[in-house]
Amino acid sequence: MAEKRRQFDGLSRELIALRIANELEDGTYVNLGIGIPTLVSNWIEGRDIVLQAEIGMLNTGPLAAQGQVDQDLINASCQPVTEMPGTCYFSDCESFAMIRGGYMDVAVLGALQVSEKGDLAGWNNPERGFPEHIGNIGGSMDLAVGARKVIVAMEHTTRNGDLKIVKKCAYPVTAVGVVKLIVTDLAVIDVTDKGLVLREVAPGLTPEEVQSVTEPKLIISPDLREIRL
Amino acid sequence: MAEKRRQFDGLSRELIALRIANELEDGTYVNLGIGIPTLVSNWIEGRDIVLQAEIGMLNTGPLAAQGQVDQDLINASCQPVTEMPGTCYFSDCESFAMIRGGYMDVAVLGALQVSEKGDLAGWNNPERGFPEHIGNIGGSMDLAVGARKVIVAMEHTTRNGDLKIVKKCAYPVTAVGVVKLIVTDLAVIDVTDKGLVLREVAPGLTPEEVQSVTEPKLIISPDLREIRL
Amino acid sequence: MDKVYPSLDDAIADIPDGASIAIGGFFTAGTPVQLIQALARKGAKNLTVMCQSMGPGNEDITPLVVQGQIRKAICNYPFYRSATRGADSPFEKAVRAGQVELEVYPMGTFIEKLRAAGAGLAAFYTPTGVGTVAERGKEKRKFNGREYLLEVAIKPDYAFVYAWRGDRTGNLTCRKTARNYNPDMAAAARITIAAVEGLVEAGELDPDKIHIPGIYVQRVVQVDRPNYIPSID
Amino acid sequence: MDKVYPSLDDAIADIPDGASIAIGGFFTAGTPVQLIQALARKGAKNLTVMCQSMGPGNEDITPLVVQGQIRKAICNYPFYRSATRGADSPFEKAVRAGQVELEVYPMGTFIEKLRAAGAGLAAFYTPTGVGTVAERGKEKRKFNGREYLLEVAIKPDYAFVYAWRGDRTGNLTCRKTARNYNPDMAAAARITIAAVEGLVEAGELDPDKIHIPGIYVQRVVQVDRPNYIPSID
Repeated sequence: MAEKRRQFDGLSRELIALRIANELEDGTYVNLGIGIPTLVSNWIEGRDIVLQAEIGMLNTGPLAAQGQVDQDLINASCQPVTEMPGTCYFSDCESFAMIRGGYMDVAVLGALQVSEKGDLAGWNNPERGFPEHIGNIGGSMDLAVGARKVIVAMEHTTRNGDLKIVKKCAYPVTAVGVVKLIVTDLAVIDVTDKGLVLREVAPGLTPEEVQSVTEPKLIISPDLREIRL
Repeated sequence: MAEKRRQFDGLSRELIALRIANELEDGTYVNLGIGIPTLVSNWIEGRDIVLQAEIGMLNTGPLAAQGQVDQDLINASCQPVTEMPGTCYFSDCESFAMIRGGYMDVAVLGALQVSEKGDLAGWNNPERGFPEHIGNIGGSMDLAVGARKVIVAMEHTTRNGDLKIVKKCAYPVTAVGVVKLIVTDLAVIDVTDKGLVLREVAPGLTPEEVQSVTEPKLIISPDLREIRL
Repeated sequence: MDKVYPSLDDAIADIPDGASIAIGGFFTAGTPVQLIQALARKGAKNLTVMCQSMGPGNEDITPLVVQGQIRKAICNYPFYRSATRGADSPFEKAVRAGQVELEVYPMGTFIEKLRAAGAGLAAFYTPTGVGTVAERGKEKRKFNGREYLLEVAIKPDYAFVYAWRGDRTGNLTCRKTARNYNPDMAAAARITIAAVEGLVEAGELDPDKIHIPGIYVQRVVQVDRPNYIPSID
Repeated sequence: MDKVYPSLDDAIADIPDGASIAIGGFFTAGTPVQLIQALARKGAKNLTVMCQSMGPGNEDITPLVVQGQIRKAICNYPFYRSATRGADSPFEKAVRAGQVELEVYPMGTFIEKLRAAGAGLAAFYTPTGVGTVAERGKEKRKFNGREYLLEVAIKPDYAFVYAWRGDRTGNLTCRKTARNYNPDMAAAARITIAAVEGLVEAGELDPDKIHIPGIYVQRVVQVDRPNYIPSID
């Protein structure tokens, strides 16, 4: 049996992050999840965007350089980070009050699967072999439900080529109908009431190629273009 | 028609407060309500008792002297107070979380009426002529429900001689079955499952005289004595 | 994000008739009096106000009552203790005359309802008020053998808050008992307007001593420290 | 009230078999590792622990698992992200073998359940988890057209918390992101034991910068600052 693998080459993880950074508006409060989302922070330096960390911090600065690590100053991915002018700290309970209370303009989250209705499955990979109700929920369910806009940052398919943009999530969902935008290595896709709208494709790819690795039928935007970076 | 008035002379308001101060144990956290309860603070200086103020303060110090008034430092009765070593400030929301959460060892509250079952009516005097659901509830309901022990500090009857210790409260209640001890100008009374137990009487008074201004039948404690100050 | 507004009047300019406004402060401490005064100048009508007191220790609210700006008050300590002083109070008169609707909650329930709104929670079960008139119209339910009342969140359109220090991005530090309702009201409201005694640059406040994170604050105005004489008789 | 205990072992001496213990800290930050180590020395069994992580960034908890002290874990981030590293983890093995019961909540729900216990509230309605497996066995109810889940309070017998500074009366000041779960766990528990880096006299802490009021803390022990290298792969 031939080994399955990804079919197309697209943007690197760093460029997925850049494409999302370009989508963020100035003057907003943003939470970045574990994985590709965290990389977005590399692209917003100097911009008027405030990052929140679930652990209880606003105005999270860049990762701490070697030798500057303070064990009392980490982000929600357990990475040593730094302070900025205007940083403030608060409790985890306050942090989630803030998240559920609708104060995150945007949450950028990773995903295992996204459905055409905007359902997000990201917290529990059944391949680990645990019962479906246990796993690393972390703050993902609160963020997915609380943020005004949820952007998913992920690779378009798994390493084995399995589809991640699906009609219905097979994996346990994080939240229902919350995803507004999907940015992958291959495409930028809006989740709308009418279905998934393909807005941008990676350089060198055709909409048909993107459709071939996307389970739901894509609506081609009349303004379809190459991914802008 | 002859003017009605109080029938017996008993302890002053200050001495009611002193009697209650003697009832408090060291190492406890105590909240004092408006009126006679506030006077208890005059009798506990130097003792290991921490006063909480609903506004959001622990270790509330004595009233501020003239010239020392800080408008940002008041108790829940709007009196300027002072700091102590170990004072800390918090929000009103936290303050009531603390109160409902069972952290007050004792709340000393005033009352308009107390029933033989320990019901407390203290927040709404119908004589003001408002509908029964509006009035200055303030923090009284939370304190009455949250404190481990509620002590009522009041005069035994109204100025007109109307009874305040009654079979059933006619006034809107603050909480049901919460009062454990009643200290008045005339008596110290325990509220027990069996009824009201007269434990101490004011100097010069007989139990019969106290009973004559108390609606429910008093059980006379076998250890009945004069109020100890 | 520079949230500083040039004046009190600018900061409240968009408040429409019919708005609901939570006003911080506990009697004299931490009350944003200058914002209340600006609201009286502006004259928006048909307002719902949520605050501790409708007069005692908070006389600056009286002009709103006298000018007929308030349709409904939600509070926990509305009246003067003295019946005589109360009889002269415009708010008491307006309540008696049915010109202002008054909703009263226990203090802890009042601020917890606002906190719930800010925290994205719909409702909570509290033991406070069981067996009292506070029960009226509310669901009562037992948990572990004890009775609790269901209280739903209240979300104001605006909050007026007061702080000792504030930076341009809206981070606020309160002082002593002037903190009181301000943090939870700031979190509850859609738009929070902060009156600050000392306006500083981002980075000047101790980040471990910020009582109101800037995310909750949309507008900041510098004001003079108001002068109070604490009294509520 | 002097709440200082002479040693870690004294401070936890009365923890019985079957106790429930909330443990503060978020990965490496603000975790009271020395108290966890003392609990491992003591060897109390049949425990319920409530904490963020059962291994990742919190390896000090592993001896409790290896020694079979834990009957049940309530947390939100139990496992290593790496399946390989997870396969070697004593906690994952114990869960797979059915030796430890595991209850997982969304992070916000987890700490809000503890906060509710400390605040004397029985339960609350949260939008988090609607439509997911977190719904299972829970009441779902609509408020203003949106669905919410009923979550009940969790009250631990003990809490282990960590603070940068603490005074003898139990007032605690935390530092940066090491605050995290510590304040709400301290409030939730019947008995809170605080490990503090710097023990000071009452009055030495800034009263506007106390994150955990002393009333929530029953025991204080001075400890050395633990040395962590943040990592959770």
